Amino acid sequence: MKTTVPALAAAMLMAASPVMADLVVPNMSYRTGPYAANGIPYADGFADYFTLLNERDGGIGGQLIQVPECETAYNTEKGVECYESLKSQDPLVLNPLSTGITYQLIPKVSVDDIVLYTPGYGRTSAKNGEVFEWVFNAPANYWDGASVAVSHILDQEGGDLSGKKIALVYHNSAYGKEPIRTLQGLSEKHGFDLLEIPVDAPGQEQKSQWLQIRREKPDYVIMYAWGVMNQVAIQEAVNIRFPMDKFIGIWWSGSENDVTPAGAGADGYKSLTFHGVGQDYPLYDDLRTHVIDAGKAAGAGDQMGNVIYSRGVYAALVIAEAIAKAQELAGTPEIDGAQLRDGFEALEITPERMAELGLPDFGQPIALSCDNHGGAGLARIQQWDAGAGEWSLITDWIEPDAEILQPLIDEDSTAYAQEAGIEPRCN
Amino acid sequence: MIYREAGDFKTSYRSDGQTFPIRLDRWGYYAVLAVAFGVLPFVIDDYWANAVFVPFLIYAIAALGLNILTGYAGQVSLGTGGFMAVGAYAVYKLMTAFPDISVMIHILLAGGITAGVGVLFGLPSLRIKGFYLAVATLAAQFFLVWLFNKVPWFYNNSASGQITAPTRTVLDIAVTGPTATAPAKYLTCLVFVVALAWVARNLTRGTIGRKWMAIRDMDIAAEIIGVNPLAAKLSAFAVSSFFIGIAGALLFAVYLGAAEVGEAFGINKSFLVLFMIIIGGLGSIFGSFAGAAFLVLLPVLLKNTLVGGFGWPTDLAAHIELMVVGALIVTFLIVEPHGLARLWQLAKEKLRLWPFPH
Amino acid sequence: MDQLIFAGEVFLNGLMTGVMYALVALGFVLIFKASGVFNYAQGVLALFAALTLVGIQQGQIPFAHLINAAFGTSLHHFGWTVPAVLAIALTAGVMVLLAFLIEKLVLKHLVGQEPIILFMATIGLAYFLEGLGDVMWGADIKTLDVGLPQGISDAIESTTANWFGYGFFIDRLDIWATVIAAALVAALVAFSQYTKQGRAMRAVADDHQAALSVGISLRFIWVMVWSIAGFVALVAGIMWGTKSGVQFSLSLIALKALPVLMLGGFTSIPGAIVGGLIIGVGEKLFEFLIGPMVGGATENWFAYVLALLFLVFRPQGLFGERIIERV
Amino acid sequence: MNSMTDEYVTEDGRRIGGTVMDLRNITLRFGGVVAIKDISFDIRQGEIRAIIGPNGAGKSSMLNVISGFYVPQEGEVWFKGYRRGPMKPYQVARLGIARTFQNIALFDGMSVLDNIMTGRLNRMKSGFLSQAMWWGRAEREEIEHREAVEKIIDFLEIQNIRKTPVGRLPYGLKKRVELARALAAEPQLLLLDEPMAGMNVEEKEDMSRFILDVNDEFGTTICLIEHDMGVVMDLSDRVVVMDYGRKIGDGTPDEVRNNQDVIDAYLGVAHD
Repeated sequence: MKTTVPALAAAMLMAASPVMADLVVPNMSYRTGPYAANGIPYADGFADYFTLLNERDGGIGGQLIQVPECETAYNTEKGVECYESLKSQDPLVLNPLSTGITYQLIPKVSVDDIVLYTPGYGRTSAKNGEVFEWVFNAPANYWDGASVAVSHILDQEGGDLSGKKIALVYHNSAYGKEPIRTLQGLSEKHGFDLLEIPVDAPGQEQKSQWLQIRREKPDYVIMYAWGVMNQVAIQEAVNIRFPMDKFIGIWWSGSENDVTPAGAGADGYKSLTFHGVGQDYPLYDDLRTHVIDAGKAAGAGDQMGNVIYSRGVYAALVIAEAIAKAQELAGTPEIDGAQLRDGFEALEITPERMAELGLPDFGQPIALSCDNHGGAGLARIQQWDAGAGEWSLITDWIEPDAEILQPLIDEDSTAYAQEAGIEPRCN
Repeated sequence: MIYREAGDFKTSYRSDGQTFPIRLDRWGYYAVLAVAFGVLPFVIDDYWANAVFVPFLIYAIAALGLNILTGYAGQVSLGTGGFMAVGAYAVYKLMTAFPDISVMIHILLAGGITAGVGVLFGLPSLRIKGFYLAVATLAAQFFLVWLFNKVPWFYNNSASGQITAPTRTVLDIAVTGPTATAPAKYLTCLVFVVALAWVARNLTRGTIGRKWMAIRDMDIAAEIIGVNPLAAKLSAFAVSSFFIGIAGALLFAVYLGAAEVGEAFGINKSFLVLFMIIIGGLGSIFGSFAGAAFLVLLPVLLKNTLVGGFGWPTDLAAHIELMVVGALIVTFLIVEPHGLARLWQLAKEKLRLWPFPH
Repeated sequence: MDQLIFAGEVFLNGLMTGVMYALVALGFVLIFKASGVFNYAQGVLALFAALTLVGIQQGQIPFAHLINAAFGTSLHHFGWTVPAVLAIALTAGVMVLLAFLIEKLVLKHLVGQEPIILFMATIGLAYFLEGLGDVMWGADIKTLDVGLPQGISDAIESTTANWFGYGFFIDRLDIWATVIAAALVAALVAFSQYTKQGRAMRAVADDHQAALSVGISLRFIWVMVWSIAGFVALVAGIMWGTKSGVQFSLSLIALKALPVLMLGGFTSIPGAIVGGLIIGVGEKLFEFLIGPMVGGATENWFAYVLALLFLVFRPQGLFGERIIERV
Repeated sequence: MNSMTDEYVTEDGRRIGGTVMDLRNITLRFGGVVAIKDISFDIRQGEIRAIIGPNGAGKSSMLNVISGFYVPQEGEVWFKGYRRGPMKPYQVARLGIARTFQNIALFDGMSVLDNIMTGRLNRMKSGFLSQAMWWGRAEREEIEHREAVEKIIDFLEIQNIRKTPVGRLPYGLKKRVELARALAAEPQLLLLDEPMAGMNVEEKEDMSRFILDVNDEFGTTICLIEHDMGVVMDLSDRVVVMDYGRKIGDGTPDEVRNNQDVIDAYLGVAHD
């Protein structure tokens, strides 16, 4: 133990350095490890948007936004280290892009007064703001996704799914298991058979699963995958000639990375999304001018317009709007975590506001409240065009089935409230 | 000149057999304990506790456990992650099923349950040796992770399979859950570390330890002089798994607070703990601590140097960290296969003779 | 009846998967036979080879990220692309260089150490190479295309449809992998039987001391064997990389090869192949027959448990020699 | 000589008792190879019994049968008046049989002291908890046995190396440590597998003296295998001669020395 003393001293020196008055919105990223391919564009988009605000607008409400980056490698222990080292910089909000790290941080942020914003991932029942005071998962969550996918299938089948078979191919982890209960509920309601097919991480080898799909001939496949599992699944689906337009991925299974390795075969593959696609938005021109061309991009600058990059931008945008709202409510630009929580709870992003921000028709209207931390949960379907190499939106916003979801959310959040001894608020 | 044995005569076999035969070592040990219990809890902050000390202490327990099995009894195991998962899930089930019983007892029981599982997976060691056994222990690793992921009973039917540690107190101070303070977590782990290190030391210096080492050094000869290989190997698996189970329980309940089996207890955990004992020193209690400290601190140091100091991108730092860890392992194996513990010992021997080296 | 036909399809696909496993296991066996090193880094070698291949093909500048970070430049590509064949040849060259460096920097210094120490050294090597691969070529996912076909084989589907009324699915990539693996094994056998270097390699595998005493350079043999293993890793990397893209997870295929080795024995090339096939078929059939009863996703552990049970009853593996203990 | 149970006193005043170990019609095969064929002989209390024979005669296999490492396909092993069933080697050790090895089988990672202490493992009775706490019995026992071991260390004159790891010792000393480990078990029957192999004359003399002293002072029954005829004839009370897995002679050194079969075997007369 004696040898460690000088090393400790050195580390202490390093860890204690950053102190600042700016608003701190850390970027908990993973540019390494098994999910780096998806982590890189997200982190780039997230950081680039704040860089744009700083460069173009001088920050938010005159306050520059600091975006210290911390590498989690999608690893919960590194996540803890990041959390602790970021905590000393007084962050307002965290967005760890990992369901595992989210679960770990949920109890902690409520003690440390930090907002946890987990758009499209994390703990679904955190939508219930009465129990999860500090967690926001607007505009959509995993269960919304499953429900929207089924709604889309209903739409395709003319509103009747009785006797149909839908397979769920899922990453055999906390994340992948999320939609099971929703789908079970929906299967009862609409009378379709649900076939659950787990794939163990990393998902390099899925022959068994796809042979099973080939044998059992489900009418639709819904997929909750991440990392290499996405590419392999899409490739295997192409291999067995599963009709691509009946193969629907959650939004984490719908980036360019996932479909390009399968080449032309992936044409027609569908996935959910809760934001627009492509670069055809005024905001991207600003990003190019003020960030990429100015040499201030977080990454190599080659990820722009990519689905996951856009999602990073969108997450940053929602946070920025909430910060602005919080500043307005607090009457000061220098807000703290609690004030940001209030900002989130009063957050309203209208279509007009999105257009104003340079992203017309990019996202759904968001209106949050004390008890609703999850928004409306709308999503759209995007489809891959392998020839053009781009995604296109093929539906309008689809609503999830609140009748199925709300009881599940209440049940899960109540269970958590009991386990953790939380008194419901908002009354 | 002060550090030597001269004038420190042993007048009984009892004093000859003590843990720190040299007086200065003894003092050093008491000083470390005094600082650990008397000073650190009052100065430690969240970052130091959660990023450095708590993981260090927990990994030290795991490394002690694996060192008993691999370093003392010579059975290489790559199932550490799986056994830690047993400890974690056992403590979770106990904590939620019997909330009125002290969490300290739960943690000990979790170790006991893991010991049982360890014995079960240790049975093949009678027939399978060397790295065949190492690979065979991977069966435990993968099977256990699958099991905890698959059977909802283990995670109380939660929607996602995540387990979250509820708040539990010892003497009215929260030691698990979000309200546990840094000193409370640190002290909880410290108590376990000190107690278990003491047990490890006692076991390895006595009859059981000699049986383990005899099996390690030459199993056939050991059997012929009267060591029952089954009992020796299984006792090593049991004790080792007990330690590792406690480490897993602490890792989940005190350190992480929430865990998902595939991610928190994957095969990387097995390798990490194995690296700790290689770098620290096989068959050495001190080595287990040194290795754990080294591999917990190294990434923190590298990150703070490369990212904080040089302003390099975080991903580059992470890649370089991999290279450095890999290179260090190879270097250690080449230069000093007995690890930091031997380097420390050599340094002490030099010091003992200083300033007259011959 | 249907179940039986399905099982037939699963069996065939298991065989094909088994070939892919055997391909990785082969690299392990080669190195173990010649140098007694259980090379855990074999999987990472495959990743490294595939990364290098894609990097060369696409004209990436190695270490661009590091250089950019250190000197504030913004390099990434040379701006040319290299044809697949040439890129494969260049990558093979890199693998030889790597073999040379590994011998020089690592193995040479570990001669005479216990096998378990050597094993652990290769785990260290695996970490190092993983980091090196990422630093050299970046951690983003890369598409590997050297012109191998993929997708269902129509010929087999229509033939089996005629026979059984159910068309079997066989991936063309798997057929190619089988052909290439067979060619690779044939080439290796020919090399070890008919060339001077090959005979020297076998001599070393049989008896280190004796081989040394007749003037065979151990170091040369080691470099050669690691080069060959690097080449085998390249082939495995191409196959697996074509399937799933080149990325970090590729290195995890080593974990699939370990039970194959336990089953087949560490020293037997036929063992690696037969072991690969048994594991491939076994895990697929188990997932097909038992998987639905226990909730599926059994493939990660099944191979290990199978190998473990097998070893308990036959500790020397499938083709290993019986161990007689003496004092 | 003919009566199994007659006690007698040797010329140098040692008391030789009844039969301790009785081997009856032992046959041992490895696959198709017959290592030992139908051999019977006995070992008596307090005597030094030698097994000699040319290379490959099956001496080591015989010793391994006695120590329980090999289980013969045919024949009976009687120890202290009871027939010994098939046993694990460690169970045999607990009956009071200790041995040394032809190729030294010490525990290289442990110190000389710890190696010798392993010889007393079977006499230590403290429970697991007591050891884990190092409390009560465990500590008392450790000290008691340490005292016993120190006596052996004194006896074999290896005091100055007791804390040295055995891996660092020269060959002759390792042999001595191995003997110490076997003696530490206070065996009723001590098996020595070529105790003097590879030693120079001086070391052999030392070792011979230790063997005689062990037999004399502790009254330990010794069965040894040795190549060096001269040494064997000087040391032992009775000698079994083996060749090609068969017993070709059995008796006092003088009897054996004059046995024609033995002379042929050692002079290398061709077998038919």
